[in-house]
Amino acid sequence: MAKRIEVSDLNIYYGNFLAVEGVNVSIEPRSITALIGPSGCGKSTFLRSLNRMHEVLPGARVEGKVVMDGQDLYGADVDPVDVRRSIGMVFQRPNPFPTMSIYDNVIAGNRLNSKRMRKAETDELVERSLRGANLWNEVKDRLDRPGSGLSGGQQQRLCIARAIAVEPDVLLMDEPCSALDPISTLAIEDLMTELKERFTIVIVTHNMQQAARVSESTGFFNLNGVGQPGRLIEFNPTEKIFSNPDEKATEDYISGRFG
Amino acid sequence: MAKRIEVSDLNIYYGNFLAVEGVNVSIEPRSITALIGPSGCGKSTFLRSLNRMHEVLPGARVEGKVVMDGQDLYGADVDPVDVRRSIGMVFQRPNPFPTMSIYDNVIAGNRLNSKRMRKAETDELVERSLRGANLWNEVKDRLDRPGSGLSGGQQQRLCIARAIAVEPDVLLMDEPCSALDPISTLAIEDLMTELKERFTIVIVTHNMQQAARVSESTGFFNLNGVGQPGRLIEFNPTEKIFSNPDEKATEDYISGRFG
Amino acid sequence: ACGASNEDSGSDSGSGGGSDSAAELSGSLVGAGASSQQSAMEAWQAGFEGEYPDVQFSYAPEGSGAGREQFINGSADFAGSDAALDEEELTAASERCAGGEVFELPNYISPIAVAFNLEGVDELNLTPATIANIFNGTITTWNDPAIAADNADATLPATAITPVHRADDSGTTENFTDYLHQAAADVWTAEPDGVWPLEGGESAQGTSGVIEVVTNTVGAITYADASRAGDLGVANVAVGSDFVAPSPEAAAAVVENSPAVEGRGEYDFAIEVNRLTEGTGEYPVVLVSYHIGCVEYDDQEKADNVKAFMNYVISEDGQATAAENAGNAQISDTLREQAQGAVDAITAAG
Amino acid sequence: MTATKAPTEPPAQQRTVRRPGDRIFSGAAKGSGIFILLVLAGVAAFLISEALPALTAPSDEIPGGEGLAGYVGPLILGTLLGAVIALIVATPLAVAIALYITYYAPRRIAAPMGYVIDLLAAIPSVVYGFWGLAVLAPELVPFHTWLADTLGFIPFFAGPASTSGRTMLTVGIVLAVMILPIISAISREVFSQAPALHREAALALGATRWEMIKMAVLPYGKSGIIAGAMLGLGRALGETMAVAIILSGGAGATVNLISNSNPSTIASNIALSFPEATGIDVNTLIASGLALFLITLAVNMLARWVVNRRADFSGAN
Amino acid sequence: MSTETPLAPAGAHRADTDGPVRTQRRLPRFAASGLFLGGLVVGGLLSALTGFSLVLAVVYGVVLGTLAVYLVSRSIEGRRKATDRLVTSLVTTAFLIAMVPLLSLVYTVLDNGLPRLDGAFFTNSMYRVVGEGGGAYHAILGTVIITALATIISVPIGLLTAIYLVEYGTGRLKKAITFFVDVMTGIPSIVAGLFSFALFTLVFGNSVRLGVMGAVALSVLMIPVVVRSCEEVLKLVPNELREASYALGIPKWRTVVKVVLPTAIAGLGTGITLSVARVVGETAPLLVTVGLITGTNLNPFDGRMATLPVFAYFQLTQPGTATQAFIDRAWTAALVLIILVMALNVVARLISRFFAPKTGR
Ligand SMILES: Nc1ncnc2c1ncn2[C@@H]1O[C@H](COP(=O)(O)OP(=O)(O)OP(=O)(O)O)[C@@H](O)[C@H]1O
Ligand SMILES: Nc1ncnc2c1ncn2[C@@H]1O[C@H](COP(=O)(O)OP(=O)(O)OP(=O)(O)O)[C@@H](O)[C@H]1O
Ligand SMILES: [Mg+2]
Ligand SMILES: [Mg+2]
Ligand SMILES: O=P([O-])([O-])[O-]
Repeated sequence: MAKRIEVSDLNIYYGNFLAVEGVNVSIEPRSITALIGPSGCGKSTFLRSLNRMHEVLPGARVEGKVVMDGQDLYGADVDPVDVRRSIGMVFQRPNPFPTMSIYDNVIAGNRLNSKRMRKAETDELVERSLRGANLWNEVKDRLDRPGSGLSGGQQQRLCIARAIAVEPDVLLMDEPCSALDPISTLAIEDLMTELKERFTIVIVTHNMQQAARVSESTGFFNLNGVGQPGRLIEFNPTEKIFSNPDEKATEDYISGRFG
Repeated sequence: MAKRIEVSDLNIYYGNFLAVEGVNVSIEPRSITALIGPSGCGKSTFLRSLNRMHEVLPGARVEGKVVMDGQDLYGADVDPVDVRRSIGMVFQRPNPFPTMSIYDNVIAGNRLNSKRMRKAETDELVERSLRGANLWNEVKDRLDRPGSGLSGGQQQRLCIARAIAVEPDVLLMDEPCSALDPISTLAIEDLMTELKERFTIVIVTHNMQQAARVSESTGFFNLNGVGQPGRLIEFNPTEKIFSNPDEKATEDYISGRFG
Repeated sequence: ACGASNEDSGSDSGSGGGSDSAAELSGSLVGAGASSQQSAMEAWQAGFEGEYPDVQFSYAPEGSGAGREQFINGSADFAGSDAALDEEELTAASERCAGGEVFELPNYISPIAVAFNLEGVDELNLTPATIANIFNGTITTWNDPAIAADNADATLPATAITPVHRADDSGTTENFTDYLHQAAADVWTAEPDGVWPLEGGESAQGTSGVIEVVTNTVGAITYADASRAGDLGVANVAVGSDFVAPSPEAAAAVVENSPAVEGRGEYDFAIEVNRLTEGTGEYPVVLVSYHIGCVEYDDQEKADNVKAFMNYVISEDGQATAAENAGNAQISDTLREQAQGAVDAITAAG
Repeated sequence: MTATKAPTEPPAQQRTVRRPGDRIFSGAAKGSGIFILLVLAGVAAFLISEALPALTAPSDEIPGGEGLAGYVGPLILGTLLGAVIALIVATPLAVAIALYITYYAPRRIAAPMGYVIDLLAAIPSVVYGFWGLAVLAPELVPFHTWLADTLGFIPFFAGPASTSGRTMLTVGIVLAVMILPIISAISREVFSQAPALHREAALALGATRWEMIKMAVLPYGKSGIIAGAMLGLGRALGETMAVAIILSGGAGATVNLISNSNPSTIASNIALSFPEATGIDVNTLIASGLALFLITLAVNMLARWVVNRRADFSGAN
Repeated sequence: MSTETPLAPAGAHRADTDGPVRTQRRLPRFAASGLFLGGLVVGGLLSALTGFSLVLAVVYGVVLGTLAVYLVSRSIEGRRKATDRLVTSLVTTAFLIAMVPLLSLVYTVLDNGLPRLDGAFFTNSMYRVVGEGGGAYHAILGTVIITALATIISVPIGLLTAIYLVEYGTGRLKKAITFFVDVMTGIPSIVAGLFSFALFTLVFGNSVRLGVMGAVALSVLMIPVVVRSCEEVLKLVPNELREASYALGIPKWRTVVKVVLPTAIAGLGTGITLSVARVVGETAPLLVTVGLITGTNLNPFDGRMATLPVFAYFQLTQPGTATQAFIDRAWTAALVLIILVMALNVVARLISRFFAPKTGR
């Protein structure tokens, strides 16, 4: 049930500070969209506005429209809780619940929706999600231990397992691999490629190879200077962005090509 | 004042858990040494043992020797504080002091050791360090604002500025760029190349391109399985590691080349 | 410079009322004991400080027992106490007074009122037996025949009676239970005690506590210093064939006609209140509070200060001020003469 | 793998060189800790030595004439009753208040609200006493009557209902109000520190506000809540003046919370009886203080056990 | 999941529907408050049937209102949303319930305390005052001095102990201190007073009554509160910051003093304020150690002193015939006590705002 997301004229504020300005973009279903750009240009901010996580911060608000399959996510009758349930998120810093075991962390989201799940069902779900996040072998013997006892990379994979366990329509990932080793990164990238058959995936990454490797479309954010709002400079198929971008700024950024 | 570090038969424990076993390595002065390896193999643990940050954790201890220019850092008469003062460190997660302004963060190492400095001197030091970390232009107008108001990437660069401000002999960096955008990463890499003229630098990275780009020597850590100690599998000139490694495991790891 | 604004002016005007000897007295004077005489003590203290501004006077109303104990162990120069010293204490006190004598002056006399909260009823006539039966829970409603019998005029409601007693150890309780024990011996068998002897029932702390509770609870009744009964109804107590209202005069009268305790020292005027009096105008539910001190002190300064204070307390002026502030009974001339003898005898050793 | 080596190898910390500043500072810190233990030992020694005569005295010399157990027993019951009511009433309220202030109230009024609640802690216990006596107790009389009428079959509410409202129940409620700010201030502090990382993790999974709190705030704040509750309980167990003023005490052991005959509490009984007490009475009172001390000890052991049981899963690090 | 289903029409969903963001039925914006009000009104009517009483009306009203919101939300919005609304309603109600005694107390104290809140109250003592007039100058200063002394004793010991527990403590000693500090919170105030009294009696003999005795008694009560609240706060300082500091070659003690304490300063301020508030109104221990005098004594090492709580207590419990004047003074003293703590709070807040970690995010 992947979904198309249409963003029009989106301005994103922190209080009175306009952090991101005038974004218009259409994110294709069943694809991976990568967002790249220098630090502070508003990639995370934009990403968080897609599942209304932005408004969790005091004073934060948006103007404009984010339409998913015809429905305005910021419509008056839309509950942000429902939005987030169908648009999952993985954060830059791993954040497993420290008070829950690894097992409980994975099914935390599912527990919310359906009170009762059979043990066999959850066991299966936990294994499937942890395998998907390439973590199963490392933790299968200590599912009842706290998730906070894992290393950074392991924790991040646990978070990914947790996010995919609720089977959202869209998965937002904010530099999910920045704390991962190559093997885990590879596994996650494979997983993304697999998941995009069914889900819409948006990923923020600093790693241009990663963007080039996994994504169908790439958006390049930039900002003119400190205190200025970030803007979506270019949004194009990944191939085009990396071979023949429309914008000079994109080319400049890409051509300092490295890792 | 770069220093050579000789590590012999180093075992590193968390309580009774042997995390890293039998490391023997010689780190050259005035060079960049990169440590790579899968997640959980003990790179961070090893790095932290080099400036005795490891023993800050309760129950953590080491066996073996770490000798810097003839002096055993774990010798009975060595003060760990002095060790850390001459071997600086940048962490994986940016951690600026939240109570301090950007300015104060940069000179924290000097000021908290109650070194007296004239205003002009500190001003100069702050500017030099921030420029070194490629952050000067972004923050020069708000040096008195809290450091925690910066974006993740900016915060990390602030931490780098803070570490180099105390002018250590050796600089340990634990995935310092994993939260940085390419431009900042490039700046940091340039900076490292510049700093290695004077300092010894050891960097943990998941980014093999980065390792290949900046380092003279590379160490590959690996572990046989969960619960097993990590080991230094191979330590060689970077060129050799990336073209013709001695070990099969290294080659396997590298050849899944990406990242 | 740091003093309160009234204190500076206090020492200035203080000399106006004082005698010539005022300037000679200094040092401190520490009293402790009965809280019952606290209001009177305030008046005495103010008057005394007016005359002798250089004396550091304090009185800690921590309770009679505490007062006697502090006097005996030397932390207080004199005690205020709702009960005279017992034999054991007397021996200890005499030791404290360099083996010398002890004075006990009944300087504070106050009627204990049986006060109640009953709408439309301000006054009731109660016999000792009825009071005892109310407080031991035998009589539970206000329209009980035993009450009605003595109060033909009053319209008594069927309201339940809530007897309220003191929760703390108190001289008021001791005097009240002593009265019941003597005057209603066949109903009230418990020995007199500062702690309420019966289990259960409503209790409250301090005179103001019981008054507060009774004021807030319709149908409640308690015993308390008459000057504090305020708007509450107050019972007339049967004495002989009459019913006597609590008044300072009636209280002073009964004290004057009470016998002294046998076998005490020359200046020890401990009395045994005559609870069974049938004398007209005598109110036997009365609390007598003493001032206890040494006839001979170790230290001249102490002796002078105690002497000066006691002089003021028993003076007509002192008694009148106290009565105004505390509503107690003034001591009679007989008592004053008696006391004056003791006060004059106070000296320092050596 | 290290089992054989570990004993022979001295721990790294012992070899560590420490600079004078560190040694002085940590010495001072440790010294303070030890000093506290000494103070406590002093208090305990004082209690035990003063209680000893009462512990060894023949039972007919103890006030009441029924021995120490007969004297202290009802007091212990009263103390526990009042404190438990207070805790039961105050803890959920305090947690709710802390949640309201940290996560529900509009941001602009949240801070002043917290401040206003803190004010409750600033009111001296004498004032609570007189408020309880003059305002609350009369207000609660109908409630007492209602309880006696409708829930009279429960021993706690057996009645007859007090006509003045100065009951154990009222005392419990006043104590609850007194400890409310203590529990809520500490809960508030820990709730507001619940890491944004985890709160956002919950929200991103589609949690409602309450579910987010359940997942990321309450577990994190649990030890804080328990710490606050323990502080509150300590205060409730030891509260003296307010109870002394409000409670119509002095009765024997009864769990009836709403009649006008209530067991007294240990602390208030000491305050009421101490000034007039002499000789063995004093020792008896101090023995009751010792009992209170032991109760606190037991309560804390219990709390510690509860907190430690899941220490692995605590929010710290 | 592999087929794209069109959006479910409004209201047609089931609670367990998988799928896109459901345009599920939501209660209109003010419906919840409306329902709640409705419940209140019905509750009021209901209580009117059984003989109107305000308390009953509110109780019925709140219960009915909450129920109404929950049930309607449950049937329209589903279980989870309904639970969320229920909790919101409960939390808000709990808060309002807690405001009732507070308002009542504040009203009572103001109503009774304002009449004497005049200049004389702050400039006059009770020296030679009989009946009306007088003030609490001596008691205010006494309270300030004794509380300040207790704070000076308690805060360094308490804070250092908290630091020991969080930064240095290991093994048995740490466990013992944590445990016994908890035990210490349970020392009844009167016992603390008696302890201090016994201690000083041991040293100075019988007759001694000093301000500092009260300060020691208050310290016994205050230290554990300081330790506990500071410990909780220090534990919340992230380890990352300590590590950052160590890595700069900063000795541990400087790390604690310059990094950990400033980061926690706001919480420490709150904790210490709380502990001061905890003892400033204590009556029983001061009663047995400091006593009460009518004049001004500013020297805590010499003789009895007046303090506000004891002053208020005696004014209330031992009034003379001019009862009202005594009661007025008592309530005013209580009011002043509260004002004192409020002022303290404000100062603590200003300090913590000034030093608190500045978080831009
Ligand atoms: N909570 C916040 N309050 C105010 N401003 C914020 C907040 N978070 C981010 N900003 C500002 O918004 C802008 C965009 O920040 P954002 O974190 O979205 O950048 P980014 O592209 O994700 O950077 P990075 O690559 O470092 O993660 C920056 O100027 C940042 O300082
Ligand atoms: N504080 C700790 N206590 C106990 N074990 C730990 C601790 N920190 C790390 N470990 C364990 O030590 C091993 C090495 O961890 P380390 O963090 O050094 O790995 P790493 O190579 O840095 O991994 P990553 O790339 O994820 O950062 C892992 O098995 C980890 O679980
Ligand atoms: Mg970002
Ligand atoms: Mg690591
Ligand atoms: O004077 P009392 O002992 O009854 O308070």
